[in-house]
Amino acid sequence: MIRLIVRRLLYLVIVLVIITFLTYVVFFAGNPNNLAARFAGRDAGPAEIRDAAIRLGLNHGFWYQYWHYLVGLLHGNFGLDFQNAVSINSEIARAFPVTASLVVGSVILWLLIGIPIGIMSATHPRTLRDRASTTFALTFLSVPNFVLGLLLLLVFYYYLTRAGLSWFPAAGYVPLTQSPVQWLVHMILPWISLALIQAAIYTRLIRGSLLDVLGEDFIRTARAKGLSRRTVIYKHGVRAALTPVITQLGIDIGTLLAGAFVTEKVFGLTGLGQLALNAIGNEDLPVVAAVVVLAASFIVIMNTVVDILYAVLDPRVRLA
Amino acid sequence: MSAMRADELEIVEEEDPELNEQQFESRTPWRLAWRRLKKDRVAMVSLGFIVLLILVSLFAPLLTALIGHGPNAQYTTKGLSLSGIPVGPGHNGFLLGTDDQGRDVLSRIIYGSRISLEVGIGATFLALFLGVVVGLFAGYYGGFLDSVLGRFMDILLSFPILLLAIAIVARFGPSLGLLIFVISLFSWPYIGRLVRGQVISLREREFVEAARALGASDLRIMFVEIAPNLIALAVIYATLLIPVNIVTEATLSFLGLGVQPPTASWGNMIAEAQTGDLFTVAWWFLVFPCVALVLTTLAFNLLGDGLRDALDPRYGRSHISAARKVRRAFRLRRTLPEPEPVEAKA
Amino acid sequence: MALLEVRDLRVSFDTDDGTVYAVQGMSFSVGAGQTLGIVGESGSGKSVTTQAIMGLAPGAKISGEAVLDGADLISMSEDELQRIRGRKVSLIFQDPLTSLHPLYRVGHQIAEVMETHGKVARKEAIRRAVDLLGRVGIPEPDKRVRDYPHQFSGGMRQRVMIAMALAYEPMLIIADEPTTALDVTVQAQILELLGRMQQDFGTAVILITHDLGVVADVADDVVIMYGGRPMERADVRSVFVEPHHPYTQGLLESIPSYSGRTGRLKPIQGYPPSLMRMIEQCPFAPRCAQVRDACRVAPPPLKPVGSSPGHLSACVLDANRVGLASEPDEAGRAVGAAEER
Amino acid sequence: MTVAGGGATSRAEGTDELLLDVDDVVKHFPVSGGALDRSHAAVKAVDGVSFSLRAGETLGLVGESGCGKSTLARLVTALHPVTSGHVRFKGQDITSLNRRQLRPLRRSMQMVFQDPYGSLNPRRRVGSILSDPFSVHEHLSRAEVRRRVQELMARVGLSPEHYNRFPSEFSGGQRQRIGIARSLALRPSLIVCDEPVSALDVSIQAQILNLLEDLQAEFMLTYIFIAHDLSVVRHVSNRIAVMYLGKLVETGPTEEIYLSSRHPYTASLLSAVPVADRAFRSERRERIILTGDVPSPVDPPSGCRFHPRCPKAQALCAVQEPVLERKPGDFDGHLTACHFPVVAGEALANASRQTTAVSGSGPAEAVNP
Repeated sequence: MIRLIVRRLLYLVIVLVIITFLTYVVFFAGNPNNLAARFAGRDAGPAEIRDAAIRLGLNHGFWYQYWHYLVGLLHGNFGLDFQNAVSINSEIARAFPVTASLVVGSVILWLLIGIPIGIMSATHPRTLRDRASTTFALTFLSVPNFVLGLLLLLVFYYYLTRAGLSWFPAAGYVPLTQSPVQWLVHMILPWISLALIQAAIYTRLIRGSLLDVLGEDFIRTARAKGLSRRTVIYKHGVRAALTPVITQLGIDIGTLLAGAFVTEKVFGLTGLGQLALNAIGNEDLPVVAAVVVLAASFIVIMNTVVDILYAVLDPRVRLA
Repeated sequence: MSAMRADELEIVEEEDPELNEQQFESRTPWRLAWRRLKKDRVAMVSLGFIVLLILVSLFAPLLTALIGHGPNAQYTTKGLSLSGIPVGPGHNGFLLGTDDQGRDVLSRIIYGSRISLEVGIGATFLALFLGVVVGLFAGYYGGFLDSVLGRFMDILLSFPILLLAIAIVARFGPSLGLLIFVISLFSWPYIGRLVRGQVISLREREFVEAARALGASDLRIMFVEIAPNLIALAVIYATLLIPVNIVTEATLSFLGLGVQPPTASWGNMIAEAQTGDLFTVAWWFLVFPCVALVLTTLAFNLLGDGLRDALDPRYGRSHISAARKVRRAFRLRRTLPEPEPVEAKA
Repeated sequence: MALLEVRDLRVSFDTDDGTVYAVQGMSFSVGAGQTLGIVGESGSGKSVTTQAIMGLAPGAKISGEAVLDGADLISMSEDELQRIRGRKVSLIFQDPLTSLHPLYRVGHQIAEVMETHGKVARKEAIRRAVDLLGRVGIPEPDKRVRDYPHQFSGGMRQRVMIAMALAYEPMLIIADEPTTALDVTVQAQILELLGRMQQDFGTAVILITHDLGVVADVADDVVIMYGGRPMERADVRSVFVEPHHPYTQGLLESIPSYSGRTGRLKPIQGYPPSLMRMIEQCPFAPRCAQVRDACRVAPPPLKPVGSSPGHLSACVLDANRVGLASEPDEAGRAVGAAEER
Repeated sequence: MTVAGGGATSRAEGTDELLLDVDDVVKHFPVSGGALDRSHAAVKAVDGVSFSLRAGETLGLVGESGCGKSTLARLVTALHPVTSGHVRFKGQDITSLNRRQLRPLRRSMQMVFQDPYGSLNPRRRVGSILSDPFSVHEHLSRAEVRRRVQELMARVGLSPEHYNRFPSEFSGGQRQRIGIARSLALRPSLIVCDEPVSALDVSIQAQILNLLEDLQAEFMLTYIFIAHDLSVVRHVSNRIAVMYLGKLVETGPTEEIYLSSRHPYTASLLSAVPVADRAFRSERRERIILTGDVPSPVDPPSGCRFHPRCPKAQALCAVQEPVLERKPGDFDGHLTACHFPVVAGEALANASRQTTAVSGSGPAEAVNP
């Protein structure tokens, strides 16, 4: 187990080096002087541009900047924002809770929708219920995230508000610590728009996995032992069918924590995704790099968590 | 001796008259799949829709000429009301209404389909090509090459894909070519991993060993023996990857990083509709591009689902049939295989 | 008085490609404490027969009757069958690795049977599981009860399956190719164990196998199946010493004899029939060297033959003719072939 | 070797020409767990096996799963490289050849595989599969290839018109005929049959065995016949080699092995086979039931590898590995690797009862059926 974690950490370091390197290459591929010129302002002369370049650290070569950045990372410091010269750590600290709220809420929601429908569909294959759940799944699987978000806004915000029912706000985020109720009200539409699509994926995943498991010999054994249908399906079937679900969940949480770009943009949530999008628009290299590093870490860390969970759940892995 | 032979031959010939007469010409794997697919009404409707969509995008100039409205022409008098509100569906000859600049939504959707299909299909084919080649080599040769390629794919998959795509497009400026490149760059490892897994299991099959025993070269084994067995998988996943890539293109365009206005793409049409609150009164120029996008992805997904069932029931199992269970029940595993050396390595 | 009496069992499956007529008019009986061997090649319907009776063949259309201990299993509801399975009838399957749940300890899997049927407390059930594991010859049962199936070898896993089958001391164990996936030396261990447990517990056994040798070793009575139908039924000695049905004879002749070289083997020509259509004749007729016109009219019913009581054969041939006439009836074949054109 | 027709007479007893000489071959498969894990464990699949084969004879290779017989087959046909040792085919050492050098040899060495479903590519037509040998080795016109393929199909009892069918359209027995046709195409002198009938039903099995027998007579083939079914092996072989955990424990002429086996493993293996016609004969043999399972080939027992399960094991067996040698009183060519070989009339079943305490890995039962 410890060896696994060590190996994963090593892997994380490699991934981070590659990713930050690529990010730097992408942003340095142009002429860094343009960057300095932009930050110096519209009417800046050569001296001011040079000043800006020094201030941004752009006068140093690529390797120097990259090395400097890596050293900063080792100290847990993402450096300063080009744009506003504020600490990126504090920007991230502001943005992360927004993204986390979005992800945690929608994960719970999509599991609550996806798992029961998936199980129902797998245990009643080729029935009306199965067809209905397949239709549900394939429909939402085909709806792009931003389309669903916009349609939700159109119906639940604009049309309801025009009808005099201003139940849902258009956009924005209210911290949980400030007002739990407002937090909830602001998060409901984003959660639904993210969760419906994910639930569709999970319905398919669980259905497929459970159908496979229900065809296994050990299910026949469980039935031959005279166990009830409920015990056979839930205790023997679902337990064994969870493995692919856990893998997918790990990947999804990791990826979403890195920023649910579309959902954040549609609902005006100032999470990590928005932070990154703005930074990309401004060619704010350190911020982009910071979000990229965070994102990759989330993904690798979630993969590690999944591996550990596997070992906990499956004796064949644990005792191998 | 010769009598014995003739006798055996005769028996074999008359062994199953049904097999000889009816089933013979229709039992090639592809014909079987097509026959199963034809029975799947949903998949056939989806296929029809996709064919129609391809025709529409091919003949887009002809169609818009017939409609009489170009995709980028702004009909400021005919297409907008006096207060600047877009014209609704069916008014003034605009079948699906106009957008905030007085452009024909239908014409723009027709032209948008070109972008979606170009990017969706283009990126998918590029990804398929990369994925199959890398997966084939990694899976077949194994060992060091596999470790390197496998790791590479793993690392690509642990990238925050959308974020990097966004960064690259933002840095180099959006263009259709870059879009296709970036989208395929991040989607090929999925296919690569899938193909690799499949190749690893195929590599251990006895028919590959038989080819090797005949002295066939590696390339011959890879492309004559193994590759034909990957086609079904590739077709299924291509069909399922196309809608994903179409959505990625639309998403990038929606974020302003894909196809740039005034060129119409469903993504940037939706983005334009979303800016400003005009769509709350003129819903059509938001909703129709959304509908086009959803119908297209839905059609590909439904077709992919149907193909999966038709081509290789093992992948889909969405219609787990009693036939398969019976076959399982009938099948005897009487052989006692020795542990495979590769399993021992794992 | 038979423990299980199966009469005219028919099982079919509707599939995408058509209907599979898996079993057609199967009849047999098992006496208490007896061992019945059901022998057949792949696709003969031997496994489907017992799985259908026990309600374990999903999607099967079943008719006929199977009276166990006075109650007909075919007409039972799923709930009633559930109370029979594992309590009165246990099943053992071919591959013990895939037949055991990979994520639960073997002790738990054995105890589950007792908890379900006997409302036995967990602790007591585990204690009994340890006891059972010891009786089926697993060393250090008190430790191994906490192990998972993958920690056992193939033979040991099959012992676990047997322990599980015995957990509620059933009247009947259905063993479906229990040794097919095992090595010869391990097969011998398992067959011996099964026999010993049968004596200890007084359980009847239905042994399904393709291996005539296994049947000859352990069965009291034998049913030979072909194309979904019973071809011959008799006590084990009669089947091997005076086989009546041409299929049984052909089967015995096609085995390379242990007793030394007998020269060239005499295979049954041709291939087994497709079950995708109803077979309206003797299913063996197309391959039979002694085929008659009568064989193609309707499937012949089982009727008494030979010297020993209870020896039944589903063949139109006369009892005293068969066994002597191994030369093919050329005329009969020619007629049959002509009819088929 | 000109004897035609069926029956026992067609089985060649071999000539004096030494076709194959296997000299102390070893095959270890490394066991490792990923890139960072460098453990040194290995599956000792074949661990020092020597035998030779004369042209025209049939060597039966017997053993339980995991004993290394299939691996040995792949070493002999150069499908796997050996870890050490030599395989000489027609006097040429094939273990040192590279793939290109091996290619001409492939014509005269072929294999028939076990699984009639796995050994034919499901996505290719039978005609195409059977034309492989010609397209790899010979440059023939299309029509000529087709003619030869159809000739082959007819020879193995398939209808040549089925040239364009896919493997899925054939039954298991027919597929095995296709596999045999493929191995026969280039007129090899050696065919290694790896469990060719164990996936088939009994009645089909006999058809295939007869076909193999006819082909041997017609094309002067030499067979290595691998099987776990001892009756089948006895029927086809002139000589038998018994393997246990990567080693040969006994080898000799077929009847010698079956009637007076000297190694306790061979004896128990033979006694464990349930045989239909034996059960109803007067002379019932005692049955020896071995204890425990075959140990892991990763970490085989010391000394004689059979000693933990052997009813005759003594202290020496755990320490010293026995040599494969001719035991006193045996015919030439009957070799046994055992310190305490079985003598005629010895009751092993009783011995096993006494040694229960020694082996201690489960109950030892001896039954007289």
